Amino acid sequence: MKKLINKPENVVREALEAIAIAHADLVKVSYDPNYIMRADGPIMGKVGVISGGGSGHEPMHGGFVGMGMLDAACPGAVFTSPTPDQMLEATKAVNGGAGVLHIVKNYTGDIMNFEMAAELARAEGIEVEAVVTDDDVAVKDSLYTAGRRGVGVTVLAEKLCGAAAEQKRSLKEVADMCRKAKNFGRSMGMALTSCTVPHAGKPTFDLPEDEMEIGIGIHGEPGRTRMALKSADEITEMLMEPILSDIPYKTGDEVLMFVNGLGGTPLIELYIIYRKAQEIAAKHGIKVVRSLVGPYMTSLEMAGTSITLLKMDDDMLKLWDAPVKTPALRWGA
Amino acid sequence: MKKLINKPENVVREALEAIAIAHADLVKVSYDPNYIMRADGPIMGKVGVISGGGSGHEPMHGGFVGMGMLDAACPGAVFTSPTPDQMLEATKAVNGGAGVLHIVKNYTGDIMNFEMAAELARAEGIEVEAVVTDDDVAVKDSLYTAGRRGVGVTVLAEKLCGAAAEQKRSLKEVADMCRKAKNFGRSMGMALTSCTVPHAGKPTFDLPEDEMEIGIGIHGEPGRTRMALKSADEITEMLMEPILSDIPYKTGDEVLMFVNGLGGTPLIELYIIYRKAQEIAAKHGIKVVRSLVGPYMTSLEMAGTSITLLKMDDDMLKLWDAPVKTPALRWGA
Amino acid sequence: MPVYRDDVIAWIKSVAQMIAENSSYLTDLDSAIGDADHGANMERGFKAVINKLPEVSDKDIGTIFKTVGMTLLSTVGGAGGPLYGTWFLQAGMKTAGKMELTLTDWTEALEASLNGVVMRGKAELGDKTMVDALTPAVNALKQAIQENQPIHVALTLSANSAQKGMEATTPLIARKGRASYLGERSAGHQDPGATSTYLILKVAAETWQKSI
Amino acid sequence: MPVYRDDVIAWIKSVAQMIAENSSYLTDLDSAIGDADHGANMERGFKAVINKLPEVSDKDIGTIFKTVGMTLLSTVGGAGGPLYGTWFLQAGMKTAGKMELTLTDWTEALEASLNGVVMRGKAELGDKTMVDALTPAVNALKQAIQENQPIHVALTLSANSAQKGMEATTPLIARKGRASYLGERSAGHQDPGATSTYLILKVAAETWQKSI
Ligand SMILES: Nc1ncnc2c1ncn2[C@@H]1O[C@H](COP(=O)(O)OP(=O)(O)O)[C@@H](O)[C@H]1O
Ligand SMILES: Nc1ncnc2c1ncn2[C@@H]1O[C@H](COP(=O)(O)OP(=O)(O)O)[C@@H](O)[C@H]1O
Ligand SMILES: [Mg+2]
Ligand SMILES: [Mg+2]
Ligand SMILES: [Mg+2]
Ligand SMILES: [Mg+2]
Repeated sequence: MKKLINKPENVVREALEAIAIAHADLVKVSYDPNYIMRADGPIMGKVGVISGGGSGHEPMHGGFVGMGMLDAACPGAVFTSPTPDQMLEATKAVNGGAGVLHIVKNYTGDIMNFEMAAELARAEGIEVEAVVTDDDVAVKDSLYTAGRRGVGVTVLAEKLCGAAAEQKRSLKEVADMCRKAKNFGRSMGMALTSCTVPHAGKPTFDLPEDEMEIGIGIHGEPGRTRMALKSADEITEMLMEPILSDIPYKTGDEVLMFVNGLGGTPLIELYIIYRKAQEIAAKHGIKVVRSLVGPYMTSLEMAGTSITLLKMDDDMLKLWDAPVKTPALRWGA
Repeated sequence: MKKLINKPENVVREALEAIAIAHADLVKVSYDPNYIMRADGPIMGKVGVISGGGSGHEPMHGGFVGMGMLDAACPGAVFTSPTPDQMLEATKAVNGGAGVLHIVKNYTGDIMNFEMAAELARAEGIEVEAVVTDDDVAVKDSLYTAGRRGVGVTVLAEKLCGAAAEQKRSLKEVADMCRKAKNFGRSMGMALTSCTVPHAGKPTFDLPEDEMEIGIGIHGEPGRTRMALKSADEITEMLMEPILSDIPYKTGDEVLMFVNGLGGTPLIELYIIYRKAQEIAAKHGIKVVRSLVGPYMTSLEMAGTSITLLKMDDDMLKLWDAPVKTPALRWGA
Repeated sequence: MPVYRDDVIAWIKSVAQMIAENSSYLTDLDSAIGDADHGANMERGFKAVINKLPEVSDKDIGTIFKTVGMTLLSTVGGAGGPLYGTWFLQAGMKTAGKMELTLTDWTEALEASLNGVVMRGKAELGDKTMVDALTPAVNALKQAIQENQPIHVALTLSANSAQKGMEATTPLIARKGRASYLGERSAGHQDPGATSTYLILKVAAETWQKSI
Repeated sequence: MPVYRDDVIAWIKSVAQMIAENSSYLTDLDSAIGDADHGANMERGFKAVINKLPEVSDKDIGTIFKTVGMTLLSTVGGAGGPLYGTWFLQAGMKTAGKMELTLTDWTEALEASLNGVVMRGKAELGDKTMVDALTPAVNALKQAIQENQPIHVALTLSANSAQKGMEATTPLIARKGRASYLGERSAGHQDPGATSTYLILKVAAETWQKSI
């Protein structure tokens, strides 16, 4: 295992200590239980927006804490959902009296831990709504399974909800925006290589030099299918087809296109993917009106990419363009 | 070779086409010769600031084009300095009548190609100054060699000079700011893995599973020494020691600390490096007053990191904090 | 003879050791159909439990179980955290105030655990989860009571049933948890959570076998 | 017999082919002490030259050389681009208007190339660069003129000297170019630029051998 770490068990703690110093102008960090919250929080009268999940996906979620996006983020151990006490304390810390939205990615662990935290927070008199993102079309959806994984839409939902909360919209309205993002967004990813969980010390899976995994999850969960390596254009088609053939896209739609890097893939390759994805969207009469290209939701050092499309309306466009001031996403401020 | 590309010879062109669409609000792209320039350029009466270099280091330099930073960037083939016609055309395109600064990294190829472009631009009546960054302390400096490589300081110099130019400082003043950054900044890097140049098709070097390369260059040029893999804290010490023992740092100094990712290293690991680097600086009585942590100057998919310290004064601090609006670095706008 | 408080404490300590010894094994199982963290998660949790245990070792079994549950809840994370947390919290509620456990007490406690786990995770038998090991273990205890088996026999039967349930997860297609994302590709791998559940019950049988 | 314009064109075409065939070899040499692009750079450049060549194949040798130089300059990049660009631009200046080259013409042209390369790159003999192959090649031509050798012998002597110069770069510690960053670790590897220079001169000897 080749990693720039000290001990596996100290990875999250040490990174948090660094974030506290490197981004002291934007965020503050609480330990035991661990959470990152915006430096100027809580904001009275504003809905608090929090998220959380396993570490190893940086900058998600801690890098999205700040004005116009998240009020707090709860980092779990690497690839392990955080514990209810983290979300409970973060919820209390960001509560400005207008309620708190939990943006939860659809993983059994995240759901259960957030659920318990929400129950406890409500018992303490804080209004909490939770919205679960589940945009990964690689996973067959079914009432009888855990459903689809929450991936790229989560980042976009955090931006939109953060902006909506900044406008002092009500908890229901901010939660509605999250549901809209959830309903209007779809994603799919692929990997060229595995990642290595520090504690595990070896790659989560083996992928031969000439093969790739289509439909990979962001924790190295195997995907839909393994096949011979193809060109960037062919891979982009394999990701875009299931996204576009899923509801809700149709000719004339305006979308935000998010080409995400999984950690080990150079930015220049993400642009090559973006180029083809944009071309395919255009061929379907879908207009890309906003773009995000980069490693925003990673899987440690995994090489690969994911594409997310989010159908936008005027309100969402305005919220997307609204000022944001976080370590990883920043404009207009 | 596992890459998300089509043909090696199309990598740069396809990425440029994507950048033109994804960041159309910030930049425009010219082809044959290739350069990326800010969407609203040229700015009359403002010194133009341009840079360039081989591709494969994204977001450097194209990601730094925009208000408050570069007026144009010239991307060469992967790891290959661009050609004089690119810099000549870019220089002419950004010229607002106040002259143009070329920020050149100290590599023989970059120097010679920029030199020829400057000669040609001057022949066309444009005032051009060139400043060469050479901050890599891993390389022994000598009058009889090519000197030190230009690395991390380049990114910081581009920000400072871009802000200085935005204030309508003269060409000499903007060039002086670049020289200041060059004189006040030092860097060193290390790699855990090699990168693979698309055209070469195989890793530039082999690094056994339990070894690392200290003092690596950003093109996979071998470094100072190869040794057994160590902990993040030990590695940070090995990078900080040569930086700090080089001029110009002393107790009481205020510095900008830039922990850069080489492409394949997860952000969470960069924070672990930052944490220790910050601690070491503090132990030497050096105060970190600004921080930049992330993959800003990469070497394709190479895993590794580099640390840059830049001694700051009040003017530099104000220029650093000034608004910047580029694809990869953005605040205050 | 009943299970005394000290036996309960001995069991928890042995579980912590057993989990630590099998950490890589559990993580390997989780690599195949999950995210390679089940071993590390459980190890972290039971290490915290061991640190916490001295504070409550003079309390009743219910308090001890609740403390274990709260500790797991705030240190394990993932799916395992809330599920094993609920397991011990529910067992703690059933055994509140008790200083020793009869076979019936233990059976009722474990049944409460099972119900809690099912309520929290909504998994059904055959979904390829820890429920597939815990359910037969509880059923075996109940049957042992009906058959008037002595407690040491009942515990062994329960562990054996958990083992069979665990082994039976291998061919299943997961319908809950992270492995469900794999669809048909989840078949052919033993479930990590069912495995940790079996280890916990196996240690109960072994530890209490000696003392009772 | 002199070297005619068509011989010059044939040489350039053979160089393009030779470079393409040795692209991986040159890149491998550059991997060891550089950045693994010398082969791809030179191949891209000479491919562009081949595309450009028809436009000037009815012009004088000076124009042809200058066109090759300008094309290399705007397509090769890196250190190789300005150096080989300068090489051919300087040769083009020396041969302006000529439709054929005597041994003296060629010697003067190559000397101008060498001077241009040295002026541009500031490398000295022994710095482990293409200068180490080009210098002895020029010297061999000059000596051949003094010794009144026929042109085909002179060309062979020149190529042989370039080869020896190239081989002699192996033990050297680089003082110029990217390899210089390696310090002592650059010793033990043959310089890629000296190698491409040798290949270019070897092709000249071989191509012109046949025609003259
Ligand atoms: N809904 C559920 N109900 C019961 N058990 C579950 C459920 N989902 C997952 N599990 C169990 O949890 C185990 C995985 O635990 P762990 O790896 O710690 O969490 P995560 O899946 O979040 O990484 C699975 O092997 C399975 O036995
Ligand atoms: N200053 C110099 N003078 C002469 N030749 C040089 C000089 N610097 C480098 N070279 C030659 O250029 C070669 C490398 O070319 P290339 O790989 O194309 O460029 P780069 O080093 O920019 O990647 C070296 O092997 C060397 O022969
Ligand atoms: Mg997990
Ligand atoms: Mg190069
Ligand atoms: Mg797991
Ligand atoms: Mg090279």
